[in-house]
Amino acid sequence: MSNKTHDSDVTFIKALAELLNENDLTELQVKREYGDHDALSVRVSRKQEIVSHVTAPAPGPAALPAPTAPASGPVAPGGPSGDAGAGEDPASHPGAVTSPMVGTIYMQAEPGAPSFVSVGDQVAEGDTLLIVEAMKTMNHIPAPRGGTVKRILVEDGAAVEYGAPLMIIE
Amino acid sequence: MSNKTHDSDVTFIKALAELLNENDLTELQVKREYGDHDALSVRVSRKQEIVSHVTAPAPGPAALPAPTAPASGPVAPGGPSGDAGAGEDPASHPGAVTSPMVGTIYMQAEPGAPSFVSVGDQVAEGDTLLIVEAMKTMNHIPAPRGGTVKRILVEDGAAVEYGAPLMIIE
Amino acid sequence: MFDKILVANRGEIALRVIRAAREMGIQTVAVHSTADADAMHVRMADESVCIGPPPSTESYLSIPAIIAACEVTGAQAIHPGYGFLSENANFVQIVEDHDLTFIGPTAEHIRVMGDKITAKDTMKALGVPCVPGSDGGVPTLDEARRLGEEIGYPVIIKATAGGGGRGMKVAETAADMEKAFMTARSESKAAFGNDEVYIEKYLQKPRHIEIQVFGDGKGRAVHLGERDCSLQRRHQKVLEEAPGPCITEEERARIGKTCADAVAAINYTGAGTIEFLYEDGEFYFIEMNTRLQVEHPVTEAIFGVDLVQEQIRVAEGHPMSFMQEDLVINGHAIEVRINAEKLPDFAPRPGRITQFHAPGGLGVRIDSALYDGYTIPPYYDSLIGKLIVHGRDRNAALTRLNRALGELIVDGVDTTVPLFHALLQEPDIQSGNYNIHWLEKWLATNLQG
Amino acid sequence: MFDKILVANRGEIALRVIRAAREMGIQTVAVHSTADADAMHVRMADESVCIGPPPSTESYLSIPAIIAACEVTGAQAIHPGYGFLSENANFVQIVEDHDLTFIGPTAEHIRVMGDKITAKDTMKALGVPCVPGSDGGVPTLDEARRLGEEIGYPVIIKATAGGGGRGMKVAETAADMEKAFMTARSESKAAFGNDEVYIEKYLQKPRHIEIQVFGDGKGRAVHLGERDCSLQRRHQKVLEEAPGPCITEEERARIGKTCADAVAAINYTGAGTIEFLYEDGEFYFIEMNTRLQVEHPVTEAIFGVDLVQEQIRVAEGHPMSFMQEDLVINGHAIEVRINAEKLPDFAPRPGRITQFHAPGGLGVRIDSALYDGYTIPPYYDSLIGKLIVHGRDRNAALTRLNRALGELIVDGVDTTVPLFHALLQEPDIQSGNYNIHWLEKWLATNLQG
Repeated sequence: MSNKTHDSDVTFIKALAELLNENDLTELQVKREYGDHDALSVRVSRKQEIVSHVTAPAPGPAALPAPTAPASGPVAPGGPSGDAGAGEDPASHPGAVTSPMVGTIYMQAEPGAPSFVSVGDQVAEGDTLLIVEAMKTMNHIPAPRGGTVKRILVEDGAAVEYGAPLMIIE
Repeated sequence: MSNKTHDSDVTFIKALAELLNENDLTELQVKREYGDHDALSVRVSRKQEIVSHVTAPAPGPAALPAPTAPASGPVAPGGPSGDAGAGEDPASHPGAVTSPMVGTIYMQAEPGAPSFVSVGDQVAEGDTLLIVEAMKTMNHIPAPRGGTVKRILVEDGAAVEYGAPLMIIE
Repeated sequence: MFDKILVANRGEIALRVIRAAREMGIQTVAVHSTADADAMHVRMADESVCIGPPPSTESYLSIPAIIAACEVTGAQAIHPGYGFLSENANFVQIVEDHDLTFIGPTAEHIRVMGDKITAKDTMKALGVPCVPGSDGGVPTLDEARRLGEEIGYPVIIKATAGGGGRGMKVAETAADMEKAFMTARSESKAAFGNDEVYIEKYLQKPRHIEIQVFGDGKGRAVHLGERDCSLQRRHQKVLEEAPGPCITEEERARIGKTCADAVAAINYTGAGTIEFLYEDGEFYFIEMNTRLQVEHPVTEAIFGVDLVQEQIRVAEGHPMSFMQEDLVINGHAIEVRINAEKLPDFAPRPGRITQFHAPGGLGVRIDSALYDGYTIPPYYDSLIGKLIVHGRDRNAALTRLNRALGELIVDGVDTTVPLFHALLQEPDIQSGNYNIHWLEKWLATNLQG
Repeated sequence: MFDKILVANRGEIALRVIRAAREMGIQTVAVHSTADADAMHVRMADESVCIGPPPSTESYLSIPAIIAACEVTGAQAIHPGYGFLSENANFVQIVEDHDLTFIGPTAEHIRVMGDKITAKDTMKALGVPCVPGSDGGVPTLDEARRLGEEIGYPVIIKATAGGGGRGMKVAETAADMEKAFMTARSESKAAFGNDEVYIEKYLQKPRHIEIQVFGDGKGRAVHLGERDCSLQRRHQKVLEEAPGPCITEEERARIGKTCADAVAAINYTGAGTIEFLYEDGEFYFIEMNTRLQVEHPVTEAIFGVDLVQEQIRVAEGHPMSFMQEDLVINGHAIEVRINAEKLPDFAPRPGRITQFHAPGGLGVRIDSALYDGYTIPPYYDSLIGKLIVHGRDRNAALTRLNRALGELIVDGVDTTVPLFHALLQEPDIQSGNYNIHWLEKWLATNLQG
């Protein structure tokens, strides 16, 4: 009986999903505290397909059992909520660079080294933007085109899904 | 395994129901012969609530398992198909007299006697139109108002449901 | 063998009977009111007959309409489900008089068990334990004291003419008897103009335990163990389980045999339930239900039987398909009743179901007449579905219930599902430590409007 | 005890595993391709990770993506379901190298059973019956005749270098041997430039009978009887049942013990299936599947066990929860595979499900990832649901299947449901009289485009 809060969360999230559907919202973000060890963080979005702490019911059947976020644990796939939760979907931005794999983000070549890039930097096509580590392998993610780093959507050490927006370069 | 034909009938009727829904038909009547002892008679209607050999899926979910008609047996509730199957719903006719109970129709007081009324007859309010027999009790059905018998929708010996249209008097 | 049966009911239980009949190759006739023209039982049956307008009294309770529906469709037998006409002896008599078969016990059995006093006397004579008491008025304090010792304290003193709690006093110990007896008498006198009182054993925290019995009408009968239905709100069961979390194998065997022998002795036919209050290892007869119960699926789950098919089989004159020794308990089952009601006051919520999605997977059974787009009419009771789970033991059943409730979707109306989510979090529910007062107390504390 | 497991699969089997884990209080991580962002397994899991684009090779078959998904979510173990990476020894090795637990057998067991020849040699050495034959080339007619007598006619003579039916001849009796042997040799020579042939027993109308085994990885193992999966189209099973309609209790006990002993001897871990051809009371080993089978629910139904929870339990290092003597067959179960395919040519039909309504009631289980409005993507296999029925005997299961199929609604795409309606009308299906060729023949006669 360990997932006691799970089901009431389902009800709660379901209500949110309905709210969303009724109001044609794009996104809805909620945090709730249950007690000492239990917290719920939910983000419900309408069109966004990837990078979500919780995969929310999509347009169709808004009321299907929505999964809840883990009460605790490692950073789940997705950009830090501060960056990605602002109601627009960075993945659909024309300048977005998305992650080609699941893994963990490293912003620099080794601990203590400077970041590969910072906001405002000019980059050329092929320059390393960051590393996605998967299965102990360091995958250098190159700039797909030259331009200016407008936004960085992930933090060092964060986990990303396939397709997660990493940076916006214009 | 005696209801073998039942399920393929369900599929068949389901297809009809979809046809009906897609085409916004009011009614659809089909007869099918399966072999020596098996015949299917189906009537699918859109708005009619009562008197149907088969209760068809109503507007909502057209595809729910629709019951099939019995392969054989006594006359099922509903007017004779010749009268009632003409694409309009006699029950909704302003001059319709409907059955106040489930039972069997008798058009005359006793075998060999003349019918209480015939098409074209003038009737006064309270005149007996026919008898509905239920539980060995003969229930005289009076004319709710005076007028001319325009149509007789049931036959002697037929079974009727509650609400089945019996006659049209105008 | 029946070719065609008529189901004189609606909702999930009509569906239940239609399913059983279809699996036996028997044609089914659904009857319905005008409010139920689109109901699932009408859609699922082979034939349907509209028998009247929405009020039950003019449709599902109308004996002439139902008999006439049999006559016009040629149905040979009637399954009454539960509620409506299922325990109406007069109806059963009329059914028999029309040469139709009632799928259930005889009119006489229904009549006997339908009268509380006759039922109790009959059961007592058959050796079924009843609440011990004075069997009539207790005229003197001395007699009251003697009875108190004989029955064992605590006892309750009640006005013979009484009701509603007036003239009712509990004596916890022998020392309380004088005051309790005198107060009860004077209150009775004041309230009812009659100071006669009687005395019964006072049960403080009983559980509702009921024994499923089944007879062939020819002197053979079996029991199928117990169900614990103690979780009730205003005498309505909300969650039932089998086996009972507090019943030992020895208790089950003992009370089960008593019940089976009792119904065998009266040649009882078909399914019946003998309801008891249970406290401190003792059973006290309340009443017998001479029909299928709403909660019969938990018994079906743990014994692997189909009680409705068995009812039909016995009504056809066949012997029962199981003997007592065939009936072995396998695992644990729990049923929750899903009502279209809004918490916290359980107000009925008829309306349109915009989405219905049943939970699936291992050990999950749904009995429901819902479908996408169905409109629950306001005329009938609010039970819209039953979720039954079966697991290897009670804990497995509880975790499965939790899982299945999480998958269930009933959108468009409020339901009692949130109540079960909440109950599953209660240590008393998890441990099975509850009695007939538990839920009312819990609701008062946890679900204030 | 695992806190969190990752389910490296999709569809109904991912749901199956999530349900089992949830009931054990274990958190679940779903992985999915971009095509499955709205899939039921993603919705049902506690967490989800998008691991790649639609093609399986870049998502569900991508070992790095799945390992990385474990790393970022902290999942301690991986359940592979069936298909995809479930029998990939290399994957299992990598999982173990990353200090994660693979919920299934060891890489070594998968490797051994994944190679047909090694598997056969291993099984033979463990006493599992295989198709008797020459174990290599047969150089002379005399030797062929001797083998024919030893094996028993009919026998088949096949080109060692062969394939595709060329160089293959059946000798029905000893009198046919000379001609068959010589013809096979000359055809082999002509087709493959090599006239070496080998000889095997020729099975004419075998059934596909598979034995479910389960081991604890420490030398204890049990069997859970057989499943008859003879109804196949192009080597794809379409309907499975347990127990097998033609298998006697003695045969079950004998072959079951042989299989359980064999997997115990190799310290096999978790669920496995040993597949046989069966003819005239004899079993002939085909292959071993070192994973959960699609059709495992029929075994769960008749034994009252949860094979997925058992897999997880054993992977956690716990002993099995049942011993051989606990495993008693109760009734009969049948599964039908519902595919999004259009008859008569079984063409895949991905698309949007406009309505999904699952059958309910006693003895019915649905394992399906469908829901109203779900769109079946075109990238994966066409299995969209399994309907499993359980009844007291085979006939009860068949009538229940008929009833449940009539209640099932899957609207929006074509499915294989009409096939099952039709099959249930066949006397051979009703009597259980079919073999591995039956369905193909029936389809050729009854379902011509």
